[in-house]
Amino acid sequence: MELDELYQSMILDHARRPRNFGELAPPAVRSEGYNPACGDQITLYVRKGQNDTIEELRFTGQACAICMASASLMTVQIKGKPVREALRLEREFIRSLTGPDDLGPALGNLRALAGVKRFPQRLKCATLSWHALEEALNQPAGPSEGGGPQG
Amino acid sequence: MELDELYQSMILDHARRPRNFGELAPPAVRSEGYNPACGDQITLYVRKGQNDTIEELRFTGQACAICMASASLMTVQIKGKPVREALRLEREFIRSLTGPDDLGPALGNLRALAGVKRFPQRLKCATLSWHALEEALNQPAGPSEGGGPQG
Amino acid sequence: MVNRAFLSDRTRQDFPILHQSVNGHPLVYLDNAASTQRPGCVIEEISRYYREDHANVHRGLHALSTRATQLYEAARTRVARFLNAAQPASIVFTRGTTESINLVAASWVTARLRPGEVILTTEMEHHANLIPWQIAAQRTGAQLKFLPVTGEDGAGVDWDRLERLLDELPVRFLAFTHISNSLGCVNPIARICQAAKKVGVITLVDAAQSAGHSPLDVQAIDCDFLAFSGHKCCGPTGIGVLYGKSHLLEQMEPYQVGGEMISSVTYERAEWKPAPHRFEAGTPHIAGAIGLAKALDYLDRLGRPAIESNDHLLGRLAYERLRELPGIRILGPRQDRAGIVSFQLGRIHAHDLVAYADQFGVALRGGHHCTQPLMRKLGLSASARASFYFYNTTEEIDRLLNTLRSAADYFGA
Amino acid sequence: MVNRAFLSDRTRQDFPILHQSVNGHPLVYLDNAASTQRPGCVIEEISRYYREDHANVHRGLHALSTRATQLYEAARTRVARFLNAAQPASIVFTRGTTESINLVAASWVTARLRPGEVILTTEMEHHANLIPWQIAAQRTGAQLKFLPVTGEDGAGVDWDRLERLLDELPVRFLAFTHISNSLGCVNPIARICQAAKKVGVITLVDAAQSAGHSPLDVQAIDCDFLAFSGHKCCGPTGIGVLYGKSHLLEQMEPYQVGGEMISSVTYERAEWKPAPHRFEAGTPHIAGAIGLAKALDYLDRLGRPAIESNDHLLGRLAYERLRELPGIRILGPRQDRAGIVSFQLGRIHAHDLVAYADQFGVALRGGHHCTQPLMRKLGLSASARASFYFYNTTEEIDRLLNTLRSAADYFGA
Ligand SMILES: Cc1ncc(COP(=O)(O)O)c(C=O)c1O
Ligand SMILES: Cc1ncc(COP(=O)(O)O)c(C=O)c1O
Repeated sequence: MELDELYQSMILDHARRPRNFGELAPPAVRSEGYNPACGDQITLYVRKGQNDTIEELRFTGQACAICMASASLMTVQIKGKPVREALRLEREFIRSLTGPDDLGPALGNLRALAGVKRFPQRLKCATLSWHALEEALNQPAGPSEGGGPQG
Repeated sequence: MELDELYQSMILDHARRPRNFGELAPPAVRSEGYNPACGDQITLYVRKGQNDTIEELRFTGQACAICMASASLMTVQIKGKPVREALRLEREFIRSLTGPDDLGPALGNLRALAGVKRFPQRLKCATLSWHALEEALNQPAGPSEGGGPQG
Repeated sequence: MVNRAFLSDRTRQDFPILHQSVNGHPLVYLDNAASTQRPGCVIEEISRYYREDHANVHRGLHALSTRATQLYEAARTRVARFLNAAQPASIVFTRGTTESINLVAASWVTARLRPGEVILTTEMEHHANLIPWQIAAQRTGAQLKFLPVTGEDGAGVDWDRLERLLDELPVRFLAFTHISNSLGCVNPIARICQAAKKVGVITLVDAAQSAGHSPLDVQAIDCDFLAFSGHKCCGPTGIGVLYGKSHLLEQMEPYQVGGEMISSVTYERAEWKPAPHRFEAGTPHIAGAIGLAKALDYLDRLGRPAIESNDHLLGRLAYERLRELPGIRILGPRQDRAGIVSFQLGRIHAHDLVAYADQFGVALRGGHHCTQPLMRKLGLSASARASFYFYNTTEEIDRLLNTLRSAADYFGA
Repeated sequence: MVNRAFLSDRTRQDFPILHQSVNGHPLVYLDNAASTQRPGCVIEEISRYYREDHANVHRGLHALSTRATQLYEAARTRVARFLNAAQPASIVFTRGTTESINLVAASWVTARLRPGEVILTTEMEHHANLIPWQIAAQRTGAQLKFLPVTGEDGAGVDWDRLERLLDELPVRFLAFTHISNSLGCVNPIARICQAAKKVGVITLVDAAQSAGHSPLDVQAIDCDFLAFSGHKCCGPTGIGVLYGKSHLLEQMEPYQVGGEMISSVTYERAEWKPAPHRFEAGTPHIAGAIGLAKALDYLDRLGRPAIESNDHLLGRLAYERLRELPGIRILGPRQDRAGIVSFQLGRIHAHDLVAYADQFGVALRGGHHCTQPLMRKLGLSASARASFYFYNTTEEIDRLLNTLRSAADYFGA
């Protein structure tokens, strides 16, 4: 069934048991992804480490399986990676979902989302967490909790 | 030809040589009839006499043949008649043009406008001068010219 | 219920679109609250008009223009009869419910309300009957107040509170929906309008979900304004109606300006025609009005009382069957519901459910149904919705149920 | 001219409505400036859409809704291509030219102009491109100024005066028509927009009479806004277009509010989607947009350069033939005219002439053509108008001339 392409077992698994689900306290940066048309809502928490890596990454939210799985897969895929690498992955991911090419091996498990190509109305669901990531990475770090110098 | 019903020879004659064409000086009352949709424009001048008769009645204007002829025929028909009689004629005329009945003998030469019944888009042309008449008859007399007491 | 003849027996063959396969399954169209389908006679009338009679209206003296004008004005008279309006001049053609409400918001409410006065509405309104009042309130300094939706699952508004509210607040204007497009509840419009009228409050009824579903008699209801959309009652897209009491329409300034709505124009200023033409600037959607008239003929041949009970029967049946599903949460009241059923199935997001159902030919809607604040209040970001019209069958409810059961398995809800 | 193949040879059979008798004579439809007719393929596409694909757009995830949305957005892309707009997001669907202009008047001009600033337009504008600016001027305290129409019979505007006027007056906004619907003159839009742009003046082109008649390239013209109506270029009624430069549309507040145009809503306030959806509140005229796209396909298959020269040829031929009639007064320029010829024949009132012509199957328009102030300026209360499209033939011009000759006899002009 065509639907199984969209909802590959890995998608259903990540949607049911999202990885890295939860909040992070400041100074982690927080950003929101919201698709009002369908009600998908994701909150992303990102803490950068040394050398501009993504040290820690979590999310919460209420969203459809595609959106949840995409967020979950994203966190797994980019945790610990350099920011530059994460942004490169984002571009690659969005480009392959919207363009003629297949999702290449560089995308790893994200390839489970390939079925979205045949369901263009779900594109926004698949990319919501990535847009939130980009926004988070463009923010300055939030104030650190508990006594760090305010500046 | 159906058109000849609309443009009976009497209509064409009155349109080409309108009777009672011209202005009247105050204290004659003046009223305007204007149909912006087609540009028909009539100015009516009415002077009442004793016993509430329509002593004198003239008109000027630029309008289609139906409108001109209707105004011309109207002036001929009601000049010298009591106001009450003129208003009765107006009601009768409009009622027969818009209702199921034929135009009766009481309408005299106005019956030349019977063809309008088959051209409902021309109804406004045929009735414009009558609406102006009603308005004129409802107005108080204008100030008399040249030294009459101003009231 | 078993022996009852549903209207679908008589009507289904009139709707060409219903007889198709979607993803290999016969289409089950349950998205009627978003837009209904059209019978062949409406589609054919639009074609016929373009093939035989089209010309611009009002301005012409030639045969086609006369015919087009007569058909267009006859459509207005037809709508007046459909609503039992006292006169055709009370009927303004618009693009749809949204434009009708925007027109009233601009030409009546914004022009008349003063700071501190109240626009009253409910918590269940469609965005079309909410945002125009937000803007009107901002522009005038009036306050926008809400009759709350009660009950955990949104049973409806407690209308018994209306009279007290009308006494307590400086309400000038009351706008509310007849049938809620997300809760499926039916509001007692005549009673509401009566209460408002007693204290001189002007009323607007959003009849988007009820025109073509229930009998509507604007004189009996005694509303001041009423709005609906053609595409939600078997008519063409791009055409809708604003009914307004004539004495109100006559007092209102035009909404859009241009040709067809003026009586005279100089380079400096313009004067308006009387209503309804004052509110119809520019070339109107002639084919839309004519197609709508045909749709109303079709509906009235079926009979709106019959359509209403058929709707309610299907709505009730769907409600009771859905209740059997484990983990389901159904919005709206249990009693007195129209043919609209919104629900949340376990933890399955509405989007997934709708995408799943579509693979089996079942067309549902998923989302906030243009009632975002209500969904938020009910703790939902989205819900799924099945909405029925007279051409739907009980077999289609079976198909819906089977599909939802297998979705629950699939997504492991 | 004799050997030239007119487009009517290839197109006339595509238009079902043209093949009928009116009052016992074959129809000669010369009222194209009021509304054109539609080819069968457009009528069929509307039917096909309703029979196969209709559902509400944007909000749905099921197959019909996806198809309807794709067709609707493809229509937007089609219009963008028709105008050579840089992106589809510059295309807003409206009811027609009138609504497009009202939208700009409300959301750009009224929102931005200050007292004393100038809205500049011409004396030849259609009411749709005049009254909205009168109202905007009243609301903002701006002044409305006019480029005069020159010549006894209204030859056109002397555009050489534009640059000086732009220098002298605090002009913010310039609105003008591409082709005059009563004079038939063609304004040099690219030159005008360039002059305006040089001094930072925002421009709106009323392309109601030119879309579908002439090539239009909004990037080459470099106008800020451009408006046209579907029904005047082979499309359905109730659909029109506003083109706007994206950076302007993005700055503008919405015109109507409701569903489909919001990004998020609470009970208190709403946020808007980006353009163009911000300007399309409520369910749009889906079938209208799809039908319009089909019409544009049809026109571009014929080729707009070919349509334009065909128009001009017919217009010129009609002009020269009409000049032979004793007592005729023809409005507009002798050179560079589109396929629109307005005239006054002796002392025959336009109404009588049009009614007479109709008896012989010839459809003309008579009246002020929604340009009352211009008619007044030219000393006319009305005029008759023959307007051509590519399906008209030279034989029809013969029929027109014969009819006018016999009318002159009949009314003894
Ligand atoms: C030049 C011009 N502008 C505007 C309009 C108004 O177009 P619509 O009535 O389709 O809104 C017309 C047509 O009547 C026109 O000829
Ligand atoms: C209750 C209600 N009001 C208003 C609307 C808006 O109608 P339209 O989109 O046709 O303008 C809808 C439909 O979406 C509705 O359900």
